[in-house]
Amino acid sequence: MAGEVTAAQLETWLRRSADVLAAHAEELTALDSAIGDADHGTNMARGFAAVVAKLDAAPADESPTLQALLKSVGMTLISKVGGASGSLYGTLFLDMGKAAPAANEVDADGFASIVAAGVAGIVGRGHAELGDKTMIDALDPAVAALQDAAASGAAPAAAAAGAAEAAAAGRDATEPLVARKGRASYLGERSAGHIDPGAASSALLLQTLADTLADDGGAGA
Amino acid sequence: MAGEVTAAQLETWLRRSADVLAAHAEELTALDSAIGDADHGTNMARGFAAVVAKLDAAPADESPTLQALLKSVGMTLISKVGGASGSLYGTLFLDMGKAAPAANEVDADGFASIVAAGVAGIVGRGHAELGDKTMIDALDPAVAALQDAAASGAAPAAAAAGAAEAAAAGRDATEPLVARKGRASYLGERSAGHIDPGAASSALLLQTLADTLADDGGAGA
Amino acid sequence: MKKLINSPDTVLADALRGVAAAHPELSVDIENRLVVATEPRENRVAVISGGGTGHEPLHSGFVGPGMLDAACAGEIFTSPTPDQMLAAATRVDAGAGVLFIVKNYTGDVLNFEMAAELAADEGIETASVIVADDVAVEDSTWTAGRRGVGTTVIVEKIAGAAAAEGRTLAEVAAIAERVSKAGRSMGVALTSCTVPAVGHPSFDLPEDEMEVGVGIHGEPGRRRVPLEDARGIAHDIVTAIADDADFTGAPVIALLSGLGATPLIELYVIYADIADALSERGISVARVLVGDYITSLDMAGCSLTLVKADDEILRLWDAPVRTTALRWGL
Amino acid sequence: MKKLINSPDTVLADALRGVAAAHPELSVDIENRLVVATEPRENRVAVISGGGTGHEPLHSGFVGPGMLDAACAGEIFTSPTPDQMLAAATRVDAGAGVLFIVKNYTGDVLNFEMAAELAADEGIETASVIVADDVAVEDSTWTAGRRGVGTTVIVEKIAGAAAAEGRTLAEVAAIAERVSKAGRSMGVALTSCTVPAVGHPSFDLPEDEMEVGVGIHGEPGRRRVPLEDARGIAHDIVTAIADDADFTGAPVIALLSGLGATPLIELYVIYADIADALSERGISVARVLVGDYITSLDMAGCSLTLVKADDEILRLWDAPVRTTALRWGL
Ligand SMILES: Nc1ncnc2c1ncn2[C@@H]1O[C@H](COP(=O)(O)OP(=O)(O)O)[C@@H](O)[C@H]1O
Ligand SMILES: Nc1ncnc2c1ncn2[C@@H]1O[C@H](COP(=O)(O)OP(=O)(O)O)[C@@H](O)[C@H]1O
Ligand SMILES: [Mg+2]
Ligand SMILES: [Mg+2]
Ligand SMILES: [Mg+2]
Ligand SMILES: [Mg+2]
Repeated sequence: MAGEVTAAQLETWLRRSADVLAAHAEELTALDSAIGDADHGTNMARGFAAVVAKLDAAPADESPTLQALLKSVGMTLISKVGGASGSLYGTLFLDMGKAAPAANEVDADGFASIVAAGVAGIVGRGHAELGDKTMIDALDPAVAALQDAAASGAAPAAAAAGAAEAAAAGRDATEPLVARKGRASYLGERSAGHIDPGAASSALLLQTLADTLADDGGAGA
Repeated sequence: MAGEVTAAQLETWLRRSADVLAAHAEELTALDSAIGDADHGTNMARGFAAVVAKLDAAPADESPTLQALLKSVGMTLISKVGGASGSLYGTLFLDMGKAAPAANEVDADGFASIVAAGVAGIVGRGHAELGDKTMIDALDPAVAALQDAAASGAAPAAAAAGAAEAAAAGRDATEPLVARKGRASYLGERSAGHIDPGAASSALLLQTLADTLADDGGAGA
Repeated sequence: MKKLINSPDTVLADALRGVAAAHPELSVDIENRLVVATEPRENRVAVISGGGTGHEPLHSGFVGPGMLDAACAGEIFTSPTPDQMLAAATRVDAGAGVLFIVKNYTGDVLNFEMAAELAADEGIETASVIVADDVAVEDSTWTAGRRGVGTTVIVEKIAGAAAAEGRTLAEVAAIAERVSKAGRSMGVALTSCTVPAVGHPSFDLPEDEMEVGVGIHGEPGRRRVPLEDARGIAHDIVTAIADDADFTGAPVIALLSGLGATPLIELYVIYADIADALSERGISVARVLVGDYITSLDMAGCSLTLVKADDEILRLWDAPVRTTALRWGL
Repeated sequence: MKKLINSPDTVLADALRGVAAAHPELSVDIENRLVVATEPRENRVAVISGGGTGHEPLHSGFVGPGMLDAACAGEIFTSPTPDQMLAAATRVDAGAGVLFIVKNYTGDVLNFEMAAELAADEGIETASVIVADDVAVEDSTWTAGRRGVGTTVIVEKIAGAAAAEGRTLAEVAAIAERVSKAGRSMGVALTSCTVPAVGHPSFDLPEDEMEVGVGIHGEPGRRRVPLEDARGIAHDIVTAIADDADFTGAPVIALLSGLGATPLIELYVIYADIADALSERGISVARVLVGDYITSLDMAGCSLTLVKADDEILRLWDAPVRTTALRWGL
């Protein structure tokens, strides 16, 4: 079982993410104040609170498939977040859901493919490339780390830890960049010198995933 | 000649008043901020600047009669000051003009009557009584002082000095009063504890008159 | 002080130039500081108002067919002068006389009084209606009475409509008087205004306090209290107004005005609570305006005006109007 | 932070309740955060816009006959979501299709894109026009392009008028596109706005500085410079706009909007200088709006929009419109 990612783990991840995003909302909004419109933290906290509300409302006895869970999260984010991040994170989860099996668990390799499909969905919508100073700068290296780890036979927890590290590095790397996508791009050169808020929220999500799988993996190992 | 008030002296008075009011504009406006609408200083300075402009524009060789001078000042104040003080000070000078002779000078007694007529004009328009916390609280005692001094044979300069003192006392006496006329009356009890701006400008006008006649009286005595 | 101006001395003249440039359908007399409607009046009563500048769109924004024939602009927060009013009356009198709509401030009252005397000398018949609707001020015959505020807008609309119908001066004055008497207002300030010539706020209002019953020139109101939420403020205002006069049993015209620096979204937020408070009291609103109609330079806050109407007043309210700030049916 | 609100979380819902209470002629869907016109559409094209809240009267103030059929309101400064847009499209589509008017922000663009896909799934034909008129932003195909600001108001009016004439979706989209391309805007902030959920100003602007080219969400602009007088600011804005596109040789529609906390009198003061600057450059203004049309919460400052028009655009501009913020001929 240590080699699988389960729907229950992802649900825990989503609930913990809601707490983490709420705790970091001010910080994310402050980043968005500098080069955007001061709403990213509020947007993410609102969206994930809605995800938790929907999870709470679901019948406790039925556990959803990965596919159903991820799609439902995507729909919720799309209809509750708004802004660029709403459609992009919404697409992330929707497209993860489309790539996920109608099953309760998936192995590390399969999980990496699911995340890769979701991130590809973001790129398909937003057309951002690595270095454009967006969430892609955190997500793209995270996907690569997940895939590499899975290919070398790592367990999901270890793979997620590596992905979280890669995402954090990608987030930090956005600081000197001049934004070429999203609201920050309107600033031109003035966007340099600030971390991208979407990259920061992506790094938080991945760190929370790593923490969740580590706790669970630790317990179940 | 020490016993007469001349049109030339009044012209000097008006010019000096313009300077005095400009110098005290901020102070008068601050008084009006407390219990009114923060414009009394600006209003008076603007009005007397217009009076000076009109005096400057008059042909230098013709010296106007007291009547013509005072009426012209009244008209200028009415059309340039606005607000309560514009119509009231305008009426003061208009009615002084109506009471003044078509001559270049008048004795202390006559001058007192002229001022009394002007102040009566203010009362006729504004219906303020002594103690209502208005310019009347400065002007009414000043008229009484002028009339008393003239009756006891004082020279205009001395009479004006007494009137200025009476006006200053009247101004100070407005501080504890609750306003019953003008904009300050809207405050009810909250108008107490502040000097009335119109009483303050009246006291300045009378002090400037006293100063003008003293200088001139001193020089000519 | 941060303002879009050139100099405190030229605010009024510059603003009038701007009105002239933006609205070719109006005639702006910069010399006399008048904004005049250009439509022919053909022997009907003319309606004039005026007052200190700083309350825009009041009064110049209400000049045009169906409302004012002319507005006289005073300096900032300072009533205009009789010669301006006379110039306006001379321009717009079509032989049927002129109604002056006057907010109850000593300066305005005295200057319009003088103007009426001057107009009489020139053979122009005038009548005046004085608006004194601010419930924040305790009413008393021993003082100058109440301040005139938001009801003025509604009096101007109704008087203009009555004049457009061809009523006589006495009739127009009578209905204007009726509307004036039927109106009550109160305002709340969250911040002070800053008079350009003064350069700093007229009063200090700490970050956690508000002034209930503020005047439109920044005059202190009923009391200084801790800042409340929209629902609390709505309750305060509605209570003050509805305790002062009975607004039940007849259709009411409601006017919620920003004070100059309040965004429209906040006005709608508080209007939701005002509507609740009114309906709790059984007051039924037939017509509503929400926006900036009578302001106090850059003050943040709002004022509410209620006018108890009837079928005739509503009909005149609904009559066509074409001004820069109020327009329908034309 | 001093605002007429109940809580930062309820601003949007409360404001929509207020719109519903004040304007019974509009249908307000609080659940989907929509303001919808109630007039029958009878097989004509429907026009929808939407965006983050905080720019009022944009967009909800422009809903009504002759302009928008529906406005979708997002959270403050946050684009609305595809499901709202779909709900709006479903409500107002009369079989002739729906035009989406979208300001060029990634969030708005992506969400309207998704909505168009969802609408297609439901058999509703849509077209979109994107407004990207802010000259403060350097144009580049490598980035998200320019921000969409004041031209949106004019696109909404013209598109609404074209739809009212019974034109096809392709035709309505084409003229909306033409107007969008013909418009340029720039704004100047004297103070920052404060987002309710944030509670403090979005940026620091010292007492003696201004932000030239500010965005309507408080985004930094071209440069931070010492505060200028109205004439200087007018010159800066007109120069930036007129250097970006040629506005001579055709009638121009000019829109001078306050940013939310700027009193009308200041707008007229600077409009006088703008009019001078325009006529110096040989730009001839055929139609003008001065007031609050596209705002940024409680920001002080203004933005100017110019649209190069022609007889057809002017005719559609003059066509009757009845919304809460723009009304004539009805
Ligand atoms: N085209 C894009 N592709 C990928 N990510 C994007 C794109 N545009 C914006 N983003 C991300 O969205 C974040 C902003 O999200 P948010 O503030 O919630 O939305 P908005 O910009 O609409 O206010 C940015 O920090 C960036 O990471
Ligand atoms: N009815 C009145 N009679 C006499 N003086 C009055 C009356 N009303 C107001 N005043 C005087 O006018 C002064 C205010 O003048 P000013 O500030 O220039 O006009 P406004 O009140 O119109 O702004 C008050 O301080 C008071 O002395
Ligand atoms: Mg943002
Ligand atoms: Mg005053
Ligand atoms: Mg005054
Ligand atoms: Mg946003």
